[in-house]
Amino acid sequence: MQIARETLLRSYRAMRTIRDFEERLHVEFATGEIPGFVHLYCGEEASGVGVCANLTDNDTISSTHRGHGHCIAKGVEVSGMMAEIYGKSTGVCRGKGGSMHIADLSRGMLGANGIVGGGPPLMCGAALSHKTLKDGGVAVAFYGDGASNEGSTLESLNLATVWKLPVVFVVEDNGYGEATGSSFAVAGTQKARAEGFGMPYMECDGSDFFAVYQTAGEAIAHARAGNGPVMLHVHLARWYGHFEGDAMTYRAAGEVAEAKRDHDCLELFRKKVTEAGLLEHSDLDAIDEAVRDEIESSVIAAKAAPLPGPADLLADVYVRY
Amino acid sequence: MQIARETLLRSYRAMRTIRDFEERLHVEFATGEIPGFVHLYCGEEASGVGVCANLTDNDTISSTHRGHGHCIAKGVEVSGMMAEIYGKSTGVCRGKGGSMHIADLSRGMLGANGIVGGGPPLMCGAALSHKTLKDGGVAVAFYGDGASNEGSTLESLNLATVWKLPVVFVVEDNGYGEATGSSFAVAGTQKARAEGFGMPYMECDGSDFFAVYQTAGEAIAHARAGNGPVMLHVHLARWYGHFEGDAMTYRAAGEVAEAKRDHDCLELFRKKVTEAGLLEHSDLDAIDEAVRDEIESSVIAAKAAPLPGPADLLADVYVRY
Amino acid sequence: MSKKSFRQAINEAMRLEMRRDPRVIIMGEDVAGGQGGSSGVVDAWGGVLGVTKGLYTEFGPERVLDTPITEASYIGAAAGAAATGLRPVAELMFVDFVGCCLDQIMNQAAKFRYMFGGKARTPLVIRAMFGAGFNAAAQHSQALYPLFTHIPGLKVVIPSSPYEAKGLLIEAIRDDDPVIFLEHKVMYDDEEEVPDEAYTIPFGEANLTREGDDVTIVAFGRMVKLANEAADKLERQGISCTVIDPRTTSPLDRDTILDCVADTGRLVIVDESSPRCNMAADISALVAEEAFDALKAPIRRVIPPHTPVPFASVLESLYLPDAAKIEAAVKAVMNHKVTEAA
Amino acid sequence: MSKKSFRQAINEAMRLEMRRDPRVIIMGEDVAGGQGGSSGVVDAWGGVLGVTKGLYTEFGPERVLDTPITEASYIGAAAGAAATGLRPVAELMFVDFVGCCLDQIMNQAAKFRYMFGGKARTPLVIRAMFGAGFNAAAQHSQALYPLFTHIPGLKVVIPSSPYEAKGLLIEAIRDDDPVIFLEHKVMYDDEEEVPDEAYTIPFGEANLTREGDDVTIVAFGRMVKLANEAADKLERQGISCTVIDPRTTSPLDRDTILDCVADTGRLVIVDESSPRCNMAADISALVAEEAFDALKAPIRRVIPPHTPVPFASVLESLYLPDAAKIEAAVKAVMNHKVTEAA
Ligand SMILES: Cc1ncc(C[n+]2csc(CCOP(=O)(O)OP(=O)(O)O)c2C)c(N)n1
Ligand SMILES: Cc1ncc(C[n+]2csc(CCOP(=O)(O)OP(=O)(O)O)c2C)c(N)n1
Ligand SMILES: [Mg+2]
Ligand SMILES: [Mg+2]
Repeated sequence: MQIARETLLRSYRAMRTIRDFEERLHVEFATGEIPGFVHLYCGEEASGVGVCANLTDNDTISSTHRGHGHCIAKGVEVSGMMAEIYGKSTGVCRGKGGSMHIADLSRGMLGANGIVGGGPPLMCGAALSHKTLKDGGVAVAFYGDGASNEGSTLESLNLATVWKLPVVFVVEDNGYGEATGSSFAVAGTQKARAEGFGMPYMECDGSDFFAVYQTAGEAIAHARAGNGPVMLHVHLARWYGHFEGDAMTYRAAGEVAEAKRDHDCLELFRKKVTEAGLLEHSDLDAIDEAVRDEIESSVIAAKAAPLPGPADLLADVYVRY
Repeated sequence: MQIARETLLRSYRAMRTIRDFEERLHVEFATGEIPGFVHLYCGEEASGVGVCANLTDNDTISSTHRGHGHCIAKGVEVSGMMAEIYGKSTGVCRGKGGSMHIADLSRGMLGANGIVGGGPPLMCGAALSHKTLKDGGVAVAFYGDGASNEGSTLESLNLATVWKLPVVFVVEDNGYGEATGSSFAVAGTQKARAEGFGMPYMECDGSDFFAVYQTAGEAIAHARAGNGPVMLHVHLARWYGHFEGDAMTYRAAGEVAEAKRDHDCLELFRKKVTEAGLLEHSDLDAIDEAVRDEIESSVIAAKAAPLPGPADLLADVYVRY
Repeated sequence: MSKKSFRQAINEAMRLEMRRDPRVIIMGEDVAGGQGGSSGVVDAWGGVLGVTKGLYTEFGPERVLDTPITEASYIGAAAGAAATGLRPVAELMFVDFVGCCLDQIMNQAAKFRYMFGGKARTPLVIRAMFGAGFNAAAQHSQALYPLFTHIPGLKVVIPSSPYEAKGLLIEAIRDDDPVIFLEHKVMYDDEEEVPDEAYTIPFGEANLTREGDDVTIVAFGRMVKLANEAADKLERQGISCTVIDPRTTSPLDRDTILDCVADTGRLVIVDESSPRCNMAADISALVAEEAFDALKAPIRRVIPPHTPVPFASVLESLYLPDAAKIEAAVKAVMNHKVTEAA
Repeated sequence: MSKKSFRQAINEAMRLEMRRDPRVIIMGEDVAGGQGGSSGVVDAWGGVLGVTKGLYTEFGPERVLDTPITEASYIGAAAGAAATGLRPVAELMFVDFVGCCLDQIMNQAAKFRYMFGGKARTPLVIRAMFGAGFNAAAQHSQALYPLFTHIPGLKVVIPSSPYEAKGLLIEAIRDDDPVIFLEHKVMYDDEEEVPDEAYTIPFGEANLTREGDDVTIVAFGRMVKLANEAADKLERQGISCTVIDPRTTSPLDRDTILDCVADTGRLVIVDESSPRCNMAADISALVAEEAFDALKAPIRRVIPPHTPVPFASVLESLYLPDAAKIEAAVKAVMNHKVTEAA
């Protein structure tokens, strides 16, 4: 597989940004200053980034409650995201959406989503737009193993095939929906479900950026070429609780430790690219440092930013009313 | 296959009753005296009867908008059904439900249902009751090819496996959901969907009572024995329009004629049992005549029956309010 | 200008807008019909009651999309398409089916703009038929507009005649917010003069279908006609009524209602939706708060009982508001004597 | 008797009823938690906010059922189980998720009895948390009880304290009709004295949390406490209020509300649900029709604006009713001068 140096650098930077963004949120959340629910994507970075490295702003994605990673991977601006999570008027949603509703339509990011299974129908629609407007775009619905059981998701698999839509369904399978294991909640297999709805199935290791990048590339190319939808099943581990504050007693002691030790997508990426001589350690170190600074200043700016005001409460319910 | 003479007689009678009931409705509807929507089950009799011949009043079924056949197959009283369809106070639902809501819980019949996909979740619940109360019962959800795409149906396939419920999902596949062919609307296959949700799949020819009876018998025995859910895919043809008044321009001229000529479950049944010497023509003729009388008197009684009164309007919203 | 049925008026609104704007598409179960059928006839139905008939023939499969029976996914798809450049008109068939797709309407389409800080537009129309009077029983006869009216982010339209339907639907299709467009199923064959060309009727501007001095009647959809029938009879008995058709429940033309009540001092509201938390309550509360001093009598509501819609014709008639019940309510407010010092 | 939190009171109600009646089961997403997890720990969560904690340990997997994330199928299963012999208490987690399963509630469970001519019983309880104040944003902060109240066939309960919660939930579980039981998510840690044994509080009987002469305040759930805070302050200013907690919106204790308004002549309604077609409107309409002559002032509603619930704390506070807004509304009705002859 040939990957442009530019793509490698950008993808590493995106993964590192997600990691630092999330780990910083983990720390900041504990101080009590961040309101609401926060679900961390940490450990799953290579999935969002590997998929989105095959997309442009002309393509559309939908995300989930665990949306920060997809937003960053799709190019949403980090300081606006951080400010949003702090509920500030400088946030991408002016403080009205929060962690679960970050969106940026100019980037083709149709929102994190607080409703499990909310995104797949929307991506059928985005794909229909791309198809009808003939703009060459594809739509990607990210959703979890838990969401793979929702009726809205399953209906969408059928609809996408019936309408032959350019959409890729990315099942990010981290083995849990909240505190419930997918071995309990998900009957049958994702593969058989894809067949059940007449679409090709692909799968890959979600800690390996290159595997995701390549497999997603094939899936997206298939959809983009007008051959209809594809299901891409990505195997992952989440490193933190379902949401911040979850003690994770349902997981074995070593599970997360092992994921961190053996399946850290950033470590694996670094190892691969340096061993293959594609990038130098110093390239990556420079990114690490730049990202550290970016996150630091996004937090400082978010904390200092102004709160929304009374006019914001009533604004933007409708375009016109 | 061994079938008791009693079962044969009862099953033929049930199929004949459905046929006559429906064809009479077809005639009566045209006079304008029957209010509301009427969906005929004509042509599909062997499915409902073949399945229900394996059930007792202790088992539970749910039906669809096309519910008359399932009701009769499950033992709901015909004159009460006819009166219900005429909106009379002697109807099984006192004239408050009509064709789409005939139910009789004392027979384990949890209702026709005006909502496509309404029944499968309910049958997960009925199966849960049977399992929890350990009464040996099973639940059967009848639904169409069109309903096989509804999220509620698909979710139920998953839930039934996860909870290992004694439920059989009977997909009555007549090739159409309203005016839309299943070749357009149903992506993939029912078989692969069953696999997608980890349950055994069986199929049979729905015009052959014996095939249905036997296959459903295996499916129901599997569920009853505590082995979890089964999907039973029954291939059928409907003989009339989606509802009364449908001109069926979407169907080829000969489609229904062929179904009537080659796949009439009553004719096929008669041929089989008489050729095998299991029943005499005279046995069947006697049933035909008895049913003719029963339907005739049910219509006469329904027409003559009193209308519901003002007190009925307010009664029975709640057990207590 | 020619006589057109409610059905034709709605069909024409879609047709004209589809001609005008290639981004307008329609979708729904059997909006064409016949896909995958053995005869090869497409546009076999044009909607379950024939409202979209002929659109497939004119605009083809790219713009008239039949769907599987999967309301959550296709209504959600309409929302997603609306947020990404199309202007879908999705048909939900019976509004009662909203139970299968409420999330995509309530939590997705309606909230995008606000949650995303004003950065989304969702020009989506959801058409559905509603109402009792068709012997369609409890699951196919509900009104349900209070549910939609309750949800911020939605607009809710209830046309009361063919003329109104055409103008309001064109307005809905050109509107940049999600609009729920509710067609009373008993009205499809109603006819009146309707212009052939496109015209719009703005949202939030009530139609004063008649003006009078004694009592203000507010009614929705099919009830507007019944209110006017009652008003005709009352007129002959010397009671003069204003009849307001708000046209849209959200936005609501508060000013017209308040002004009329200020004039007449008496209010009767006719609403065929279930009685609790419905539009009759909504308007009554508005008036009891904002026009209290003008009121000379209690506000009367002509509403159904708190029961599902019954099947039998005789019960359905008892269930529904009708001209006689409206007449009685108007007389009651006219005859009201203050029994206690206010 | 001992101090118990709202969470504990609810937990205890389920526990006692499960001990009393083997047909009572509970189900929902992570009501136990830990199924299929790698640690083998079950009852890892006991509900997303710990409300069902410990029930799995006592009653085991046959009576405490974790579900996949499939609201339509498990809420429908609860309805089906209720109609066939069990008495399920299903947890919907956030009431906002009703969009994924409304059909099974509205068209199935609520309508069985009527559609089937009185031959079904559906002793189903659906528990869900509701309300704003948790920074949970637009999709996790709605109140939505007007939707349920609108639907004939459902009963709707909104407990306002731990004591109320326990008695009302036991009543709900013993009730033979489908009951929607709504818990305000901000109240789970509220504490008060709650008896250890089982007791019931009947539906449709409002609780007069205080009695006064000048103004009647009707409030629901968490708003009852805020109404009493406002009343405390007003008391010191010489304004004496009655505060009514209806406890159930369906059935509604109309008589108590009408009686109190007959006494005070003034009414303020506090409702945190979206303002259109909500409970404030419902009660206002009831009073404007049935107790009109007693009214000395407009009926004021303390309600949120017609917007989704915003995320930022500062906006959420502006959005919600609070004691100060209630106080202002009471003063406004006290100060009302008739400006026009009635
Ligand atoms: C319709 C709906 N049901 C339930 C929830 C509560 N909930 C939020 S996240 C979640 C688990 C989702 O699991 P999965 O799809 O595997 O995503 P993951 O959290 O593992 O990324 C649940 C049940 C919700 N937000 N929406
Ligand atoms: C939720 C819902 N959507 C749509 C409808 C309208 N409708 C009634 S029957 C039907 C077709 C059902 O097809 P299928 O399941 O194959 O059953 P069949 O009519 O062939 O027996 C449709 C779309 C409905 N009643 N409920
Ligand atoms: Mg997961
Ligand atoms: Mg079919």
